[in-house]
Amino acid sequence: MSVATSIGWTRDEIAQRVAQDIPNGSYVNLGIGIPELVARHVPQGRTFIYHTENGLLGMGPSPAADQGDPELINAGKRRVTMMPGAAFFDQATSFAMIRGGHLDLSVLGALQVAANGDLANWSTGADDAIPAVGGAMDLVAGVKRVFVMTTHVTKEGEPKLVPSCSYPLTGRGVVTRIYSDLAVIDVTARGFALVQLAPGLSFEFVQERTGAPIINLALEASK
Amino acid sequence: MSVATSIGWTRDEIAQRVAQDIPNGSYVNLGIGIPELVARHVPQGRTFIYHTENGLLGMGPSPAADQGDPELINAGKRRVTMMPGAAFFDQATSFAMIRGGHLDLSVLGALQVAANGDLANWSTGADDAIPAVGGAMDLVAGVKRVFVMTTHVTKEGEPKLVPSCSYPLTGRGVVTRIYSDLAVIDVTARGFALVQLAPGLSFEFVQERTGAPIINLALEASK
Amino acid sequence: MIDKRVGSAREAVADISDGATVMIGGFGEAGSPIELIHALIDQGAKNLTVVSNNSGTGLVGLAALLRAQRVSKIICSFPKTAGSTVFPDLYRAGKIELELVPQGTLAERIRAGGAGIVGFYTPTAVGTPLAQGKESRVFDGREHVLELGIRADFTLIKGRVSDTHGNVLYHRTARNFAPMMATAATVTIVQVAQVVEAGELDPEGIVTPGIFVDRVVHVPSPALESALNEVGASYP
Amino acid sequence: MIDKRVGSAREAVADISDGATVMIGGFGEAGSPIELIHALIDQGAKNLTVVSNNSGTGLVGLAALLRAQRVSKIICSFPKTAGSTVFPDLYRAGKIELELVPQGTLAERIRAGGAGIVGFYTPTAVGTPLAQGKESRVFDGREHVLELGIRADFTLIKGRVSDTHGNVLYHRTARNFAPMMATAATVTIVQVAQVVEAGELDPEGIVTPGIFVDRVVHVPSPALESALNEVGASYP
Repeated sequence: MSVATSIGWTRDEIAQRVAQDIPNGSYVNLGIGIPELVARHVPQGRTFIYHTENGLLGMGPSPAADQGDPELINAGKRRVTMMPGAAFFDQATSFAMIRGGHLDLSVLGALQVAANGDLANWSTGADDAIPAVGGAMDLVAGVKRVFVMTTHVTKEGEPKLVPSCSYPLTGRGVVTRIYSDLAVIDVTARGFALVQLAPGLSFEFVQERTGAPIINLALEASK
Repeated sequence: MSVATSIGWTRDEIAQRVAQDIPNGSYVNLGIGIPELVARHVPQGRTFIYHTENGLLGMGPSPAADQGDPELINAGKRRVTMMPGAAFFDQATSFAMIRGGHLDLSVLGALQVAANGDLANWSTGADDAIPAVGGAMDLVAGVKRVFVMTTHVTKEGEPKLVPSCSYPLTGRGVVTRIYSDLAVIDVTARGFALVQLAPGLSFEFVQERTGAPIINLALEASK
Repeated sequence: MIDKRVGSAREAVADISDGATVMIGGFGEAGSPIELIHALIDQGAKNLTVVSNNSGTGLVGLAALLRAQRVSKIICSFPKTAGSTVFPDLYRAGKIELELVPQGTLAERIRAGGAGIVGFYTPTAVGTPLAQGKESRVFDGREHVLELGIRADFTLIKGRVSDTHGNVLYHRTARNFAPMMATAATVTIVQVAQVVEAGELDPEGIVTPGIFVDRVVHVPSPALESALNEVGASYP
Repeated sequence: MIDKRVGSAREAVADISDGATVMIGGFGEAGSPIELIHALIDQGAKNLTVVSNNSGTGLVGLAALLRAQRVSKIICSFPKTAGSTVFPDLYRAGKIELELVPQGTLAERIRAGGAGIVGFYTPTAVGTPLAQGKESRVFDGREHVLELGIRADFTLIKGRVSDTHGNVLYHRTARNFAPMMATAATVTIVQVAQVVEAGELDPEGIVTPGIFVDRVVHVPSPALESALNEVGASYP
């Protein structure tokens, strides 16, 4: 069993940081995987309503192991529960919510994010890969604010924040903000811009692990 | 009080004749006015399910005078009832039924029907008329069989079955069959074709009151 | 804790500004949100574009809004219902613009606006005056017309019951345009005869999910156009 | 008297011919009409085009239909669910064609097919490989892709309860694609755990009105993919 490195934020700390940026009463779609952790860290006094694109608004936490209903599931096909005020609907209605701009926020994982906000998160384009996209392209095209939660670099140490994506795109210019284990970074008209560093990390440390320049607004302001 | 002429079919007889041509189990939309009479003449042993485009499938007959619910109405904004197995739905769903070809039959009134099946039934194009179309254009574009119920001529004695419509169209080439007080006439690739004469009327009598040639298939067959 | 209730119809419509596009539910009187419309008349916004299937009857509700000359344009399928005199008079006097749209195309354009579908092709209206000036295109040998989605600044609709999250149920054929209008506006305001707590409605039977609703106004005994017209009412 | 019940799943799928396009409901196992799919395997039709969001898991249901090599093409958004091995093997071996469609576009294309909308413009997939070869067009300064409606010869779906007119209710997230698939096929077949007489369901709460349903099959205790896979079942 590997031990997590002590550098930067843990997954749960990233999730907590994301949750801090979500206003009370928001309608939120959490992507499969790491983004699901956000639901565990709702700040005191706030209520978020979770949408799962397979047809439920008002999704609640997972049921106890070996409990739950195999036909009450989330987009990751895992059993979930429902909250008071929940509603079930069909796929056309669910994606009308997404495509029509009714969701406040989508939190997604990433393979690569480009400095212009392009996102690649569904395929590495490998020859033997089975192509599968699900609702990712609809989410990034329809939801106004798209947050990405990701490790800052790949397991091989390659930057995931890049000048331009080499993997097939999920959407063009769609990412609003990136929450990694090392930093919170906005996508701006001028490219990546630092919002916050993880505790103990320097700007240079993060820049070295990023494939494109990061604007340091604090530094610029002090000049 | 005027007395109806004894020539040809009465309105109720036309409605009865239309009903004879509707198969058991059909989903039917009846236009406002004369077509509504069809509902009174369902042949023994058949069930028709009536659709009203304002959002009800399984519409039943009118309630007793001063009874009924002002928010349970038909497309003519008159109070109706509902039958066992009825369903309410919104306008997008209602017109998905129409446009998607799910209704078996639409019975509509007419101002003019052309020999090529063009229908004009929403406007005389008069300068001072208030334009209003409702669902007529959707019905003729979406429902596969469109029956027209009409007097054969106008109050002024002008033919309503014409070589081509002078009034603004509701749809192009959409009418399947015409039921008038004088005859039942199909719209075919070769133009109007006689199906049946009202009792006591001659082919020539009907042809004289029709603005375009009527093919007399029985006559052709006997040649 | 989410609670979309606002205290009154007046409060709910307070920020509708001059020149706004406003969708108003109803097919005839069924589903017409009369109390919200009257609040809008009181509020005074003018130069409105209204999207509604009809144009109102008598001197109340939608007809009263038109009569107050607050509406410069109406997008509509059937503006001449029996008992409708206000619209015809304004139209003949050249005081209101009319965009006439087939009923099903109107419903689908509103749905498209709410669903992020910018445009669609339909066979409805091909070869008629209502297709004039519209782009057309042949698919599978049949001509279709390009129709564009409609969006609005505000939607005013009437429901039967809502919970505090804005999940709405309707009453019979009063449902008509409300579910799609709820999706197509920046701000959707619904008046309902009953408000319940979140969790009291069956999640399987919700017609309009709360995500589409911004403000819920409790109007316990909504008026009906026909009842008001019977007693010769006019508003204000 | 209208009664859309047929005696068995076998009877319901008897006229599905080789080369047919078949829509199959379900998001993962939720809503998958396993008994109808198994009847289709028994029936033997081949060279099918299947429209379904996933590709099945294990060796039962949709995966079993694929494994029997009855499907030449699948139109799908996510064919690699955990536990899915049949499709990946066939795909890598070049034995099945895949048309990959974003999930929301798939849902909307099916809805369009059922609603008589031949095509529509969506921003989804612009700039991605899934928009390649598709016509695009700028509306309001934003690029959109033209997507076409999908229709099928048959639809196989699962509901919770139906009346004899074919009015259907679903169970929770098993609803997913079923309501729109019901509208988009020449023949729609629904398996339900319960059948009731017309008039027993609330007309306000019908999810799929009976006009969209042709055949109702009573399957009192439908199997679930996960339960069958747990015991290592395979079909036939």
